[in-house]
Amino acid sequence: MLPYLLISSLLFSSGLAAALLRRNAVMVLIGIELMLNAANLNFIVFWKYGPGPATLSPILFVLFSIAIAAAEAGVGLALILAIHRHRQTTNVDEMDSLRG
Amino acid sequence: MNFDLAILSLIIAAGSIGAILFRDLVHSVLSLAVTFFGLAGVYLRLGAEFIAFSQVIVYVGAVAILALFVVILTRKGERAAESRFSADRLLPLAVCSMLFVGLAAAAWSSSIKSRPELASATASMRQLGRELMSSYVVPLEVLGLLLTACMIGATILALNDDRESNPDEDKPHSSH
Amino acid sequence: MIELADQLFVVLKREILALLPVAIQPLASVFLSIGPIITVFATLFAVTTILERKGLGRLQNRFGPNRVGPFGVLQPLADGIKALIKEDVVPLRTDRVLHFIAPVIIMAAALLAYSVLPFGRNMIALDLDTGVLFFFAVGASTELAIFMAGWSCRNKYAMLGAMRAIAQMISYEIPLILSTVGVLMTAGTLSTVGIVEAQGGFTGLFPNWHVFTPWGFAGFVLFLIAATAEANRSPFDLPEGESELVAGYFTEYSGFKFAMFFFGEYLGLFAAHALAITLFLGGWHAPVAFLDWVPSYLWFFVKLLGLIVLSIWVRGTMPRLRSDQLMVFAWKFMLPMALVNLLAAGLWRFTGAGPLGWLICGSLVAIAYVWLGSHMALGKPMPKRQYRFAE
Amino acid sequence: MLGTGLIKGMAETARNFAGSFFQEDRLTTVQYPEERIPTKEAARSFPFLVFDGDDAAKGLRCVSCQICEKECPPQCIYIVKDTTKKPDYMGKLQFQPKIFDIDVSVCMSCQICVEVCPFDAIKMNVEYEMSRFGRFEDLLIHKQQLAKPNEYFHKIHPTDAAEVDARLAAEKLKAEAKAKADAEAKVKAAAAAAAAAAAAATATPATGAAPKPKPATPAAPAAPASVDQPAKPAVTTPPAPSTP
Repeated sequence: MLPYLLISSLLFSSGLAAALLRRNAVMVLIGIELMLNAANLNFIVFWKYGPGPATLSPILFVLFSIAIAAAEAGVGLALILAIHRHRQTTNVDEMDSLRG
Repeated sequence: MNFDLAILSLIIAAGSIGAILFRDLVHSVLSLAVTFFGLAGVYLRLGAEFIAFSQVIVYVGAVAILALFVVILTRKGERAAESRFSADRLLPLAVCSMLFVGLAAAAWSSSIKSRPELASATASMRQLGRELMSSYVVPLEVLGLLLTACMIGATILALNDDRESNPDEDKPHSSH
Repeated sequence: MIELADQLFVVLKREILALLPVAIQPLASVFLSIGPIITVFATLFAVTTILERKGLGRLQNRFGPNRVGPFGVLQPLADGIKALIKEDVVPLRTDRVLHFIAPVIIMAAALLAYSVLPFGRNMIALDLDTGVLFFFAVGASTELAIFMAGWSCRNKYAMLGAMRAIAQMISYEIPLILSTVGVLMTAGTLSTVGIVEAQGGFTGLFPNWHVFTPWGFAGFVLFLIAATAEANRSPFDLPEGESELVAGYFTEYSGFKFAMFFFGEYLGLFAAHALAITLFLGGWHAPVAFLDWVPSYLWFFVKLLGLIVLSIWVRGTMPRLRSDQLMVFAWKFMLPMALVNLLAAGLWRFTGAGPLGWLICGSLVAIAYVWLGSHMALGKPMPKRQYRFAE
Repeated sequence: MLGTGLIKGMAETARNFAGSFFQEDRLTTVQYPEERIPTKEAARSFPFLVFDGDDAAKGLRCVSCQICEKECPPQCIYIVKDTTKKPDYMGKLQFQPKIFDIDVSVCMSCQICVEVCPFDAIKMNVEYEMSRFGRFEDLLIHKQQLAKPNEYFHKIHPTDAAEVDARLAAEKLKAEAKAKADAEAKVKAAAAAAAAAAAAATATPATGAAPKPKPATPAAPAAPASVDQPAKPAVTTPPAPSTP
């Protein structure tokens, strides 16, 4: 199961890197998606190699996680669109004012 | 390590690193879609078919496409405005590399890595459905509610309301 | 003898595999499944192009192609040779990788969808537990390819075509999937083979196909409409509306890449039709009991040809929808209709297939149809148009 | 109700489909190389040069006046005058074209050359299959290819050709009458000097412009009544070609 864990740690680190390095809000959101995916992968891996494969909770947890990630992406991207309409920017460094 | 898993790992690694490094946001998002495909492959390999196909439908079919739409709608002609590396990027990069090294070391040194794969662990659709409709029926309903709320919220957020936007700013763009 | 005729290709594959060494048998099995699928559907594509062109001609009181070969039957061959020997023009500022990869992905996705379709008894390349889901997952990845095709060539028409295509495909994917859920609920499985087997047998004269139930019929019609929209086919072909967008997302493609788009589009259409047959029209089952001896794959292809003819007929009849009509139709008619249909399918489970079920489910579907049909904004006069330009 | 329009439309196209196999008149397509729509009499495509008699070199009506060359809007006509005069169709000595080329790729079928020609020498053809294999030389049509007999003109534009023939015959008669009058006047001039002066005053302008162009009025005042009659489409008997 080591390769799977390595993959998921790579995914998590690169997601964090995307969130920290890139200045574009879309990329930040995408970094968060990558981190979520890393967590999902871990769930499945530990289900497959875990003590009790009969229980399906990990699978269902991942299912819910995917659904919530989709919802989050939808709202997040809509927010980015709205901010872009008001501030003409998607750069997270420039979104520094509370007044819209 | 098996051959197919090696290929999948390569795809995922290339995709996720590409997502960070590509200057063009569209390339970044497409590279991310490649990562999602690779992950679906890994899920398939782990015997979670349902998750694998949901992953493709949701992430590739919806999230990546949505991100592409937003990238295209918010870009204003400029391309590759971001510089790839600069001094203030070094710290986050170092942090992320250290995180990866740390996580990998933890996985390497832990005892669970030698645990055998359980061949019996497969999620049949019938079992999944039964679980969803019995033990997890409340989370499922809540999730449905959440998705509906999100859909409405996203629609309202993205809806172009002319009353709210500045009329002076809007005038040159629209003619009635 | 009948048994052998029915299982001819299955037996043939088994015999060929037995001749090969054990080491390469899995690989050979894959190729023995893929090869016939590609061959048969490429042939079907050729047959469909000539059928479509001649059929459309007759629908519009024209002759259609009648020059190449007797009655023009060799026209697809000429088209293919033309596409092969044409110059492959790549615009200067294209994103070359994406431009090259887009038609490949479209073809690959369209072909992948065939792996879960049962063409006959025991004739399926990959019997997945989640076959229907696999089909939709593969369909979702074509959107990405369409985006690549539209975006990579730096052409505004291609970009607009791609945006339209993706918006349309995402909108129609929801009713497409929802209209199948009723079938999945009734059959209790996501496996395509299981769904086909659930439709075996006869009730009186009628076979136990899902299309012969009120919710099944409505679902079938919804599925066909949504599949037509997914395949960007007339009357939903405005992503490639030549009067406004040149050719949509494949404006900048020529030669064989263009042919691949064309081929991929038709393959996608056949796959969607094949899934409609699997879900609603009883798959490879015979429609009448006394014709049970006809090989199962023949029934499948007869039904497939029937649906292809229907799509040609619709294409020859309907004008292209406007962009807002398309969206209104998807969100204000198809989606609620699919949800009501789902409810009807759920009720059918409790009422059974008796007169009561027919009354309740049928009236539910019919009332929803009439109400939604009359309240949809399609018939109302359009408000004054407001134009927004790209910022 | 939603969907009725679709069903109506599909019934209509189904009727078309079935009807196209049984009712021949539904299929309006003309299968071109095998079938052709007969050209209308007023059709025009590309100019040609009319000649009288059997010999294209001798009977060409064109006198190389180069009016058409000057008037042609896209300037697709190229004419080189011959250096020596030869007798034309009326028997008069005229310059004939040594080279008369028209470029198909430039010609726009405007018919202005036909309208300005005072000799009815250039007319519009109805031939429309003019594709050639060469891109440059083959599209330049030379005098030999352009020359078509008067009978051909009669075949493609019967009304027009009859009218032109009537006019030309009338002019010829008039010219002969004038010539006769001239001869008589010469005889008379030898007899009486006073009368000769008066006769010469009327004869000189007539000899100066014997084939006077009158495209609008076909009939000459001195012509006999039988020739004066405007030609009908049915009357296609060409007058005897007037060889010089």
